[in-house]
Amino acid sequence: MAQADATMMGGAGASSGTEKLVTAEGVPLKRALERAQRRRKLMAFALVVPLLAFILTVFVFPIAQMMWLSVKNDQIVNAIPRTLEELRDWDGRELPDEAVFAALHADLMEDLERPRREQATGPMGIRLNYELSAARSAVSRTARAASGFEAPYKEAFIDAHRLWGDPELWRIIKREGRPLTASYYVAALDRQYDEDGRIVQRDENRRIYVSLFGRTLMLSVIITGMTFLLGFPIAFYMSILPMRHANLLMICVLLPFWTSLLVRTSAWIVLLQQQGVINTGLVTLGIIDDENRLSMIYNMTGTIIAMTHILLPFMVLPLYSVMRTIPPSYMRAAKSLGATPWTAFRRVYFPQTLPGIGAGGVLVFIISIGYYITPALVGGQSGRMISNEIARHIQQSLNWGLAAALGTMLLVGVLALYWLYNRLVGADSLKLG
Amino acid sequence: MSMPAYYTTKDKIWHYTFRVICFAIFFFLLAPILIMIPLSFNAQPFFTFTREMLTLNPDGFSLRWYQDFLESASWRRSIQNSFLIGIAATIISATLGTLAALGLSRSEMPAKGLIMGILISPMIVPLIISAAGMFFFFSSINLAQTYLGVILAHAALGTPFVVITVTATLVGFDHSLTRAAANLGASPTRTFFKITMPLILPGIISGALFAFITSFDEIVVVLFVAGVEQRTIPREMWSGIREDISPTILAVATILVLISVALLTVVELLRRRGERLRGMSPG
Amino acid sequence: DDPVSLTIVSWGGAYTASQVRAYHEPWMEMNPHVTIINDDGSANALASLRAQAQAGNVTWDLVDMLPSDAQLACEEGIIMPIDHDEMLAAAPDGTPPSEDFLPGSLGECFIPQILYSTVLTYRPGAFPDDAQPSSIADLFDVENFPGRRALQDRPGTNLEWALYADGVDPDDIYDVLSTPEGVDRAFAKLDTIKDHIIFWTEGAQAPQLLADGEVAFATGYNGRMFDAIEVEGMEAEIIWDGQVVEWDGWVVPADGPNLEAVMDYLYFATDTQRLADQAQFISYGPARASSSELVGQHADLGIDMAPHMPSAPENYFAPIVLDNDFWVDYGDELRERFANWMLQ
Amino acid sequence: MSDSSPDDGFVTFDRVQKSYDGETLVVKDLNLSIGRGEFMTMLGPSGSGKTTCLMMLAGFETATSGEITLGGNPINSVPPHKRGIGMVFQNYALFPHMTVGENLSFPLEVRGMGKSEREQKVKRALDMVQMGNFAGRRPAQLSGGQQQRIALARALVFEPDLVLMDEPLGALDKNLRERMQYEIKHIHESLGVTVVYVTHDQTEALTMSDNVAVFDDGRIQQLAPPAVLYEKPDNAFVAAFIGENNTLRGKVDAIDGSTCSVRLDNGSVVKALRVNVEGTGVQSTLSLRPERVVLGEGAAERPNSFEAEVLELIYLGDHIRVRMNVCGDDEFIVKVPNNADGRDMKVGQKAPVGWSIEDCRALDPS
Amino acid sequence: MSDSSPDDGFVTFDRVQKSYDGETLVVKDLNLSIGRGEFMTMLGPSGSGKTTCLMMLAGFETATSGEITLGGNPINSVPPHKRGIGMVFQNYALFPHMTVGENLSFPLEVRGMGKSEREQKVKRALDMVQMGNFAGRRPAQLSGGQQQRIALARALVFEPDLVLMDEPLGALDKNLRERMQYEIKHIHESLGVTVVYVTHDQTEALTMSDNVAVFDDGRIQQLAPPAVLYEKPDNAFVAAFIGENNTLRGKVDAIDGSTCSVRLDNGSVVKALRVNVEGTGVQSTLSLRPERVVLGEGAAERPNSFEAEVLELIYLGDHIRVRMNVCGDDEFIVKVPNNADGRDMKVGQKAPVGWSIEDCRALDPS
Ligand SMILES: Nc1ncnc2c1ncn2[C@@H]1O[C@H](COP(=O)(O)OP(=O)(O)OP(=O)(O)O)[C@@H](O)[C@H]1O
Ligand SMILES: Nc1ncnc2c1ncn2[C@@H]1O[C@H](COP(=O)(O)OP(=O)(O)OP(=O)(O)O)[C@@H](O)[C@H]1O
Ligand SMILES: [Mg+2]
Ligand SMILES: [Mg+2]
Repeated sequence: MAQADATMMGGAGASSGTEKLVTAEGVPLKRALERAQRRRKLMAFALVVPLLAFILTVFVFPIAQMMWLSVKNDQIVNAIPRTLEELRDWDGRELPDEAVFAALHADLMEDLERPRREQATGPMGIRLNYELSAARSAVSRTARAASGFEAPYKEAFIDAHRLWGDPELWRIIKREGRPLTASYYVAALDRQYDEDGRIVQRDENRRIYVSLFGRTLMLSVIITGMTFLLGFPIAFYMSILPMRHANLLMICVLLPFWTSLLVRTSAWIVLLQQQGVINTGLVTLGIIDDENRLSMIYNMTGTIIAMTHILLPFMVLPLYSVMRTIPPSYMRAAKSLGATPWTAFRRVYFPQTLPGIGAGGVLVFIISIGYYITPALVGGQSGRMISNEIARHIQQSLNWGLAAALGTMLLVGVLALYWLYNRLVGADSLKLG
Repeated sequence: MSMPAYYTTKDKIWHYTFRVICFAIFFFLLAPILIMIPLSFNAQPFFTFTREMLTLNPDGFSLRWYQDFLESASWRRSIQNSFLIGIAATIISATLGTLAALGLSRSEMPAKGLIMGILISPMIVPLIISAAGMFFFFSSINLAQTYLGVILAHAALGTPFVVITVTATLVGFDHSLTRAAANLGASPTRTFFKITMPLILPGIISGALFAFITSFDEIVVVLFVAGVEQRTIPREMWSGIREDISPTILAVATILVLISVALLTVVELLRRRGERLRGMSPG
Repeated sequence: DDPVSLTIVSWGGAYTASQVRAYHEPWMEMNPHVTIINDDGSANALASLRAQAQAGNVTWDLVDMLPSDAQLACEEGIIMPIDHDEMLAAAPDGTPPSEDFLPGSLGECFIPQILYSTVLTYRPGAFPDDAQPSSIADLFDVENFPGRRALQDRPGTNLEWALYADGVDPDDIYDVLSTPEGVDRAFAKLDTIKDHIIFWTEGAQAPQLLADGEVAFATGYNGRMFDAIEVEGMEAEIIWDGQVVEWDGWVVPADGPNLEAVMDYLYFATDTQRLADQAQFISYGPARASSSELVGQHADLGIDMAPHMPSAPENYFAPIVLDNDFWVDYGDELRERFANWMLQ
Repeated sequence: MSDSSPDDGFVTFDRVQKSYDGETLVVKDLNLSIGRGEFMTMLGPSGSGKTTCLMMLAGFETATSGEITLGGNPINSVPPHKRGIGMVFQNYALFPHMTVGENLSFPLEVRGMGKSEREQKVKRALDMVQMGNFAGRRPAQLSGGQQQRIALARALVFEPDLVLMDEPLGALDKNLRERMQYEIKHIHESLGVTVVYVTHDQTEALTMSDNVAVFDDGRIQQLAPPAVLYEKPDNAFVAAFIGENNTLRGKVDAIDGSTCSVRLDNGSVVKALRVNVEGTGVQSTLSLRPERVVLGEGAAERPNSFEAEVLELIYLGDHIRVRMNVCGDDEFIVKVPNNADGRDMKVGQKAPVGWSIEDCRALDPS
Repeated sequence: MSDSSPDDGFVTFDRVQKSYDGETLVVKDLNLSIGRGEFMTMLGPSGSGKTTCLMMLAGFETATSGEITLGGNPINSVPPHKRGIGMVFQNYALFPHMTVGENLSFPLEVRGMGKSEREQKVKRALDMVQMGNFAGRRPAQLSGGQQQRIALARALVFEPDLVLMDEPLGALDKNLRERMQYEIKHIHESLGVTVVYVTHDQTEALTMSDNVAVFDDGRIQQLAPPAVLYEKPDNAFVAAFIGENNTLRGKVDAIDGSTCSVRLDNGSVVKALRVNVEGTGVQSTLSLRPERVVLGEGAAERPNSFEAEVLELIYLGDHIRVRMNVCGDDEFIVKVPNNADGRDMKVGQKAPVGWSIEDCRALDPS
């Protein structure tokens, strides 16, 4: 019978470390292997493709498209191309000269000829108003009257609206007369452009987003901390119970998870408000008196309590699934080595739950940082979060560019956090019971 | 659990304190649900316990909100919508998610980390951003305010749950079983339907339930993407809360909680069955 | 006629219900081939309209919205300009619509329907019988009228009231508010009650907060307050002093799918009788002068509706008429300032 | 073989019983005394209660009744972390988030030992198991055998008087296992520590122990040094469990002092040592080691001698197992050393077999 | 022992190589031919590539280069489910959601066999492994040994010509394992099927196989029937891996035909069989089975004879392992049968040891 003869081998094996490995036929080993693996790779990939394509089209692409809005800026370019041309050499100090006003008049006149749906001055006015209050009425009023203007146009425009005499408006037109802009991001960071085009802080009483981001971050940290404080003991308790009992308690965790968010939020209103169940109970028991009922809702406390409740399952599930897999022999080993139960817990058990804490913490933090409904209902003034502001800009103030800028910043933050988590712990540890 | 003989008084106190703390937390979890159920029988149109209710006077209780709910066409339609959208979205996400999980759990899957990241992004991206993105996108391709639009949106939101649970199930899946099936002469398709699928079914079902609940309880995307025709239960509750806060939503919620309990029981039974099949003793 | 279905967007709840009973039902009786779908998307109507227009896929036929939103939409060209005299019915006495509709209510693309107001309401039980509040100034007087106040979480109404309570004449309020000093003055006044405020967002929250006893004062829409007090028996009183009045009405999306039917509906639904009918179901005042005399009793309660109208003479003694142009121009800036103030 | 002089009673189990569920006793009336410095092995089939005994001793389970003492003092009311017993767990239970050094340092740290002393002791312990260079590694970076050594070092580093080991070598392959057996035995001898060792591998038990307690069904079936266990099993269970064994069944015909005659089912009569036989007429199991059977020349001279047929020859390297038919038993095994004598046997060949009386033990019937 | 007459080449591996990562070869140039009806065992340490070979044969891995044929036809491009090879997996891989009957019926079903025929074949297969009454049970309700039999039955029920078994007995305890070895061997003989069997237990390999391929480091080190493997190892690895072995190291002094003299490090000269020695002056490893060493009387007469000291006695029931110092080697093991002769040895005692030339093989140095 053939015995493995080790003499003639295509360089495979020990001969030299640096030389490329080849198979007996002389094909490089890597390539031969790749050929054999390609089919399997394709098979695996083919299974993922449908979902990947689906998520990319209905989810990733729309978000990318939305993010595009945060830099898209064609309203002014579309409306007054000639004016912008004339403004090119303007120094930005004195009022522009007559030629610019004449060009603006020509632009407005041309716009008036277009069918109403395609008229570009309306959107331009709205766009300019984001930067300067009353700019919208300056544009719309003038556009309506422009057909009656005679040269010299400068006076006519300034007569029609005082803002045309304000170099600030012209600076804005010049600055925003480009197809892409950073000004939404500037605004989202509570900054603005000054007369020289530098980016400076806004008036103190108009700064909101940075502190709102800060508040959102702080609330998310607190909520994550609370869910951890409440989630850890019960996850631990469930993990030391026999399966049967643990699953019963698991239903207690999942039941609120599966009850409508709106209902839970309303229920918290019933419980927490000044005339609510808890306050009334405390008054009846004589713990507090009627005048000093606790205010636990329509403020930060309310947001924290309701959101902690809502997000607690997201902490408990990964924690529990990690704790279940920690064999009891570690604690026993620690005790047999002389550690008190507390030391054994602190030094041996707790560190091993860190992946679960990481998964739960990241999940809760990410969800809470983008939360919207509950803060809107129970947050009052101090419990609102950045998402409420994004929603308001999309739905009410219609400043979609600013909404997109705020959303992009939030998204980038969340993705960075997730990436970090993935690096440190690994996304595979994300489990749900 | 009996306590060992060496426990000191301090140990015993801690032993009981810990349990008390745990039960307090469980109570915290259940409190809103416990409060909601009696209030749904309130005879008054407010969210407060009336004096009659507190004294257990039968006049304080009524079924009027249940009646309200059952008689209201818009509630009925919203229930139909919720189930229609939820089930359709769940079918899409369960199918695509299971397929993807099968691919992802193969060792030769290229760029696993990146793809996994993309696939579970609907769970990671703040809802408001997803909703806004879909709102703009669906408006531009005539999908806004259509059933298809809402279903696709919810399917996208539900897939991460399916991918995660099925992938986790597959980690414990014994791949020598599929090899054994191939070895015994079964084609890959046959192997999937006769061997793999029955064994990972508990994972698929629990992922699908997560996906279903995600759709069933989703409000933000619905607010942005759905039209009046596609109103779901949460959307109906939302207008209830905006318009006039009536205990009807509590009646609806109570009914839904009962459904949840039923579903959870099903999941638990399935899990036990799955473990029995895999030869572990049911815990 | 081919079956047609109209999607009409409004505010939902009791308000939509009043439109259904006053307009939709009688009109559909006359036009059996038409069905009306009610969408309560008015709160975000402008966003949706813009999105629909940009997508070139307009699915809405008729939208109920506020005049400030209508003005923006009109400038963006996403709703139709209206020739009121051409398109709408004259008054029974032949007065053309442009004269019959109350002064200042018509807009380039806007057909007014009702006049509503934001009013101050209080819980009598919160104060001693001999010291009940009666004016906007009392809202800002925490000394004599302690208790929490529920205000809407936006600058509109709140800033106007702050100046009014600070002694500015209702007619001058917007001039003052156009100046930085005026804005500072308004916020300074608001500062005095800041610690006593609970903000509400959604319309139903205000009466709920009053009913739950959470607050002593609440601002709110007068129709909703009427409903809570008269229909559901909530204990509360309305203060008509300084009521902030505003119109609400129809706009027609440009390129809507069923323009002909919409025009027919509008002609019917905005005539003198129909506007008066709506007041049977909700306590908002009709936008036509000729409708006022026809306002009758509440359809279900049988109480006289006239005294509950914002426009009733005994209520209309110190109105502040909301200036939409002002809010369109300065709204963004003031909202930012207000948000900043709330955060402090 | 045992060269320790046990001062009986360093660890004692006194009528200990244990039930987990209140219905069945997992440990039934256990009495056991382990001397200081002794290497004591608990051997038994799966589920016989070995781990349970160890856990009661370590304090992780409480005895349902009875008393356990350590160094003369009852330990029921001493919590596990104060018992000062080292323990090697079956899966090693090395703390995965600590390095090897930190694992070893842990028991010293919780005893409040100073840093330099700790380092010195850790180093000495690592050297003892020849893992001096591995202090910085994590357990996951070690092979099974290396992990095992670290677990051993950790259990010994705080110098306990008593070390418990629960199937510490169960997961290792044969070569590694043998090397580790040797090392453990070596450490036991050089440190003089008392070891209670659990295994279900009889070779391991025989090789390593001073005394072996054979467990079955929650009871100690026999407690004796290895040689006694093998040579003089008290009952059929021990005989069958320890080593290979031929069993012949029959009825006791006659008893003559310490020997007896047993009539097998096919009528042959075998003379055997009377060990566990109540009287004549009862059923008995005869136990006979394969290597004590003489095959071929010399067989006829033994007190028991029969004609046998070779059924199968199994080559095992150092010896050949011969399956034969003896007295109607088809599974009768004889071990023949693999040297000149054994090499030319054939299947079907007839040959005489024989054995002496003292090698054949008449035991209880089961 | 081998009584099959292999028609060479039912299964062949022709210069097969395999790499998983493109960097290291796990199987290096494998040439192997297995005859029809042969019981062929692959034996080797963990990680030596045994499972990989089996998986390539079954079609679950593709060879990186080289060709595998089955019945003369290359099978590289035949998908696993069309190869018609039965396989018993290490963990059995019984389908947990099917009953035993359904498990057995599965391969027949996918072959489109009719119901009644299926039932009949399943019944016959179950009877063959003596599990006729268990058709309705689920795998989880069976013990390890029973599961093993079902796995075997399932691999055989569709009557493949070739059955692969990957450490099928690895998880069973010793007694069960021995019984199953016997049953598998029995079934192989009665069905005449070709078996490729993987194990890392040398006893198992020696007991069961017609031929054993000893694997190490991705190569076949020796392919031979068991007796040849044990008696005449080709190299030091095989000598060390199969059976227990004493190794003595030294330099070749002189070569005399088929024998040679090796001078050990302590100066002693040993005469040995020349097996794998290139010439005089090179290093060599001498390999000597412990049971071939004669201790005490008779030792002096052997061609190699030395004075030795007893260092340790290890009692192992049927024999005693004596660790001695021989020619400066402290780890020299001699096996003494546990009978009258062996019983009265003492540690420290001196005694002569000796062995014959043909029992001592001079191999390559490693
Ligand atoms: N925590 C427990 N709860 C209930 N029964 C238990 C528990 N631990 C062990 N048992 C039961 O007690 C009996 C003895 O178990 P034990 O672990 O002591 O056996 P063992 O001799 O160590 O076996 P093995 O060799 O398999 O480890 C078994 O029947 C087992 O099922
Ligand atoms: N899927 C795989 N990917 C990468 N390397 C692998 C894979 N499977 C096995 N190997 C490597 O190939 C080598 C041979 O593995 P193989 O499983 O064939 O060994 P084996 O002889 O069966 O060992 P054992 O007795 O432990 O089962 C090992 O070094 C192993 O780490
Ligand atoms: Mg055990
Ligand atoms: Mg293997």
